[in-house]
Amino acid sequence: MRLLVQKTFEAVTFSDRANALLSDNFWLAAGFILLALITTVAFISILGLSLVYVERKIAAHFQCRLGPMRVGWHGILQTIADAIKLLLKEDIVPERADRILFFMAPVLAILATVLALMVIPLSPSLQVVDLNIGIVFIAAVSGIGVLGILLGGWSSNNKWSLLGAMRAGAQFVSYEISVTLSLLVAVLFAGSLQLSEIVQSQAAGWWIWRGHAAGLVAFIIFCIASTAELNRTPFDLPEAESELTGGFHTEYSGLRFSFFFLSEFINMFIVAALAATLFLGGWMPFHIGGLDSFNAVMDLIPPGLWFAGKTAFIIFLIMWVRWTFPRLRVDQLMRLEWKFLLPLSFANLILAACVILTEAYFFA
Amino acid sequence: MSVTITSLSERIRIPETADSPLDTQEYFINMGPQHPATHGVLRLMLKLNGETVQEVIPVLGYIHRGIEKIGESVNYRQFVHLTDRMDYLSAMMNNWVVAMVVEKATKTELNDRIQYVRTILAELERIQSHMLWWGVLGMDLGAFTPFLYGFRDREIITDIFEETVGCRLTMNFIQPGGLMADIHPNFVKRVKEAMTYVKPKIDEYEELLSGNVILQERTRNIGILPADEAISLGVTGPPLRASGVPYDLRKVEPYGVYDKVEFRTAVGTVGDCWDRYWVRVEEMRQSVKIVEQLIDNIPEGKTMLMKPAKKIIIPKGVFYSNLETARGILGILIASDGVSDKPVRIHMRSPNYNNLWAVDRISRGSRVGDLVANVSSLDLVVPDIDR
Amino acid sequence: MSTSDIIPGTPVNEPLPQSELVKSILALDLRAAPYEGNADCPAVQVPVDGLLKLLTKLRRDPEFNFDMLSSHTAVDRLEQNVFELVYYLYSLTKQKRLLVSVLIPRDNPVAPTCSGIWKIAEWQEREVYDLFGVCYDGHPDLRRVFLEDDWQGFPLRKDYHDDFMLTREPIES
Amino acid sequence: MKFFDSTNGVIGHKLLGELTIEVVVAPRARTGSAGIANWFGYVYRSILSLLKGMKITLGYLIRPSTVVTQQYPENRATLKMFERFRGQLRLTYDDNGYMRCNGCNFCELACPNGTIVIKARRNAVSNMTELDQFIWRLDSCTFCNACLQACPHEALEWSKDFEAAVYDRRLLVYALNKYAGPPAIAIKRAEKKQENVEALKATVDSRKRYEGKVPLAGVALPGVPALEMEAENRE
Repeated sequence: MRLLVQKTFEAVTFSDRANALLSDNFWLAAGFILLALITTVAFISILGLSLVYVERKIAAHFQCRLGPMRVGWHGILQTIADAIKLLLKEDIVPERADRILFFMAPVLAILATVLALMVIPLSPSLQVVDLNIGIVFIAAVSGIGVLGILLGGWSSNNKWSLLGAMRAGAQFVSYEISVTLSLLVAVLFAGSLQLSEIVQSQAAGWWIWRGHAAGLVAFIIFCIASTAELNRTPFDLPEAESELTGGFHTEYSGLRFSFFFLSEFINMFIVAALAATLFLGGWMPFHIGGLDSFNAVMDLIPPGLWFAGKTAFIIFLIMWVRWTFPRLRVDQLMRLEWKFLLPLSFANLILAACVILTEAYFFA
Repeated sequence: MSVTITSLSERIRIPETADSPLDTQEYFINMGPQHPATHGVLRLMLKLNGETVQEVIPVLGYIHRGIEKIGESVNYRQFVHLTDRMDYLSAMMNNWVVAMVVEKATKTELNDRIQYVRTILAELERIQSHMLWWGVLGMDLGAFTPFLYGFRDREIITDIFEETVGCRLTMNFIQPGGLMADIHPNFVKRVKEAMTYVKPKIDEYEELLSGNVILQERTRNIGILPADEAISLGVTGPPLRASGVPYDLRKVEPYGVYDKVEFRTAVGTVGDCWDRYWVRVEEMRQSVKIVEQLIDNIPEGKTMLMKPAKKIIIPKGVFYSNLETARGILGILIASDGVSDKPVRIHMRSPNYNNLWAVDRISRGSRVGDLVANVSSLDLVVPDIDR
Repeated sequence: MSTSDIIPGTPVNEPLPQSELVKSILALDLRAAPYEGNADCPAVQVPVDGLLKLLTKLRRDPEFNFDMLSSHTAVDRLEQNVFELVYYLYSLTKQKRLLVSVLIPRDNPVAPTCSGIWKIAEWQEREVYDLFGVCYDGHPDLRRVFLEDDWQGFPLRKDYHDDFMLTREPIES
Repeated sequence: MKFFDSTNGVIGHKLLGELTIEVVVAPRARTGSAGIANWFGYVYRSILSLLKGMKITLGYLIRPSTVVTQQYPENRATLKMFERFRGQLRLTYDDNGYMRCNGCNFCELACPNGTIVIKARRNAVSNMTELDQFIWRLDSCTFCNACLQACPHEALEWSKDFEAAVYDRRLLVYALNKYAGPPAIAIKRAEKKQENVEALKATVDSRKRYEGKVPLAGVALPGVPALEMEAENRE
């Protein structure tokens, strides 16, 4: 028994722990998985709610407003009230909608989100599953999210929704390339597809500066392209409130809408977490080569906090951009990707390869 | 006689020519009456091919209140308050045009105080209207923040109105024969404060939106309206000036005290969305300049020359007068029988109704996103279209 | 308002002296006549069949160059049993305004369209059709603007009445 | 480096027919159409312009003093309307509690919407018309101020109360006078002449004032019980 407990605690990820338990007792493992599931659902809900709250507050202060102030201290319970409202709302299905697809679409959207969340190392000992093909997995499941949006727009039997869905399809397919290419840069640097190993590889310095310009450019491209994948201004064309009245989710209400909404915010977290993991060292503390005392102080901050801080910074950046810029037009969006970001990504990939071949890292 | 009356359903019928289901087909889509980008109840039937606009058919009447019909059963003084509800962002100018035509018909000479105050109020109204428009344009293009900045700064000016008039939006302040009341003692001070507040804000608008590459890309060479077509389409106001025609009634036929102030007319070169955008931003600056020139020199005098207890009777005939509101030329036609204190016919030539039809011309062949920018750059106020 | 006197300063009804503009239009010999009523700007009157010719001339002739139709509407003269169609023309280059007035019978309200001369006329005429029922001959798209397509009657006519017209309920005390 | 050489526009003159008009001509942004160097310049300027916008919004974020939101129901105590604010119509009363309105009907005639209905009666003592009931319909009032303008006795004023929302339209029909009877001016005249003062004062009939949130004539409405006080006045 003691061996089992030890084995369970030594394991890094949820899945390893479940495996360790499974080798001994099926029911124990089942219980653990159930617990893990509940924790994950709770984590996603709380994360989503707090992100919504933070976004509303930050947006308000960008706009000289106060934001929610009524429910709880400084409106801290506002999103919970909103969530309850959404859950209690009448569920409306358009008369001639494709019902099965209409019900499936939000589930697909949230599914993709949850799956992608699984592989992100939140701290050295907090990760659901550490796949050795983590990056590929993320690139793959984020495609399911597009499917959800496409189906949602198609099945609503609304021309505006369809327009939004078509825009979403085109946009996702295009920007997926840039995202993947910039992910590849990090993979090249780390020499691994496993996210935990990518984090470990940044012990000597984060890729954003260790990889010279290549790391920085890849980081920026990743941020831009994934903002486009998130449907956020300036790339919120699939929603485009002032053009398409809400785009693909025009016809959704209540619980189904909240699925789309939640997945959007969790996706933002995933993107920020990925950017932090790949380019900002994940949970690695900030180290400067040679300054040992400084590094020791930095090590005192727990890795989970490092990760949270970096993620929060990128989330703030995404919000900041959203609440400042107008939206691009659909053809300009395509032009930005195919004529600007894509060539740049390729060039950057080659540059990264050169950096690696010459081993000209900083802090080598 | 070849008079044929058509209907909307005939207009939007698509001939079924597509034999193969794989053919692309044009389709009609309703933009409005409840659509975020049409600012009220404007309904545009869009004929689209994919996302390319083939034709725009405006469908009106959702807020038609028959102001012209009501006008035939109220007297001139009572009619003024109805005009507030047409173009509610230029309520002051709408009041003024009624006062203007009544004064013209009864040959009432106004003193300088009335003229100064009217001019200042109209220019303040123009500034706040353009501020709101600026914010709304930002929102239509997807940036929500300018919307709130515009509203925030507009509030300073509506506060001035509230202090002097008592209302923020529907004023009913400029009456035939003068003003409803004298200006508030704080008026001059507050206007000066507001002008010092507004000037840096306009520069900030330029920094936030005008210089922004996304706005540039969204507006430059979009919705080009050549000058000759603009004139033929009856477009007036900033859209006409953006096409390069320096036609500003404040310059061409100065009313109020516009002949005593120095200001420049903002004109564009191409007539695209960007020119329309810039002309309005520049008009805000020019309006600030006008107000600053006038605010220190308001002369003394009576503010009401027609006793409210007496009926206003206009001589028999047809009278027309017009002025430049924030959106273009607002004209008013009054046909009077010379006996009654109520008009036989009252017609408002509203700037928005005439500007609206340019949407079809400038949006054909562009994307839905450009259409939104076009509608926004024309700055339509729907109650003024429908009246 | 017990006193129903006219405000002091109101002039007695006097026609405007004929301006140069009106004189030169009358000289065109296009059946234009000086405006019979009282107007506050240069005004002419034409019979309905001479309207299009006059307007085309006024638009195209560089001497006049009325390039903008600033306003077009109708006035219901019920006692004379006519509609008066009013065209306010404006010349941007000469900054001159002109009123052209046409009388058409109420029982057969047909007038030629001038949407070929000014594009905006198409929609201003639609408004007049919608509210007065004046039919424009040759109009490309004559249909209701504000009211529904199946609306009965033309609301701005003086004799218009429908059951939905607002009457205020008496107040109980 | 800017998008424009100057956002201020180019000052010049333009001809409109024979009229010379002083104009400012809109600037055009420099585009990156020709040449690779131009294109890089365009990209650089674009990024700069985006950063400039972000600087402005960040400036507001880090300065909480720029927040303009008013916390409305909480700030009721300090919220002060402007003195000319058109809130709700009220009758004015003199120091002795007599109203200035003598039921002359001018406001009713001036009202464009038929919002004001005046019921007048003849005083038994002085044989002059006086106000019986002043009915104001907030539901059709457009706050155009015509009644105040028309009133020769300054008998009307606007209260600064702006919270007039109710759940039923019928609640918006107000009766403004608290009594039916001689106006202040008649009382004053009688006091001056020293005749019939008491008899005149005796003609004052109390009227229930409805100044908001009270049903018309006290009838019961869904959620609003019938008014007991009304029963005696109800006919």
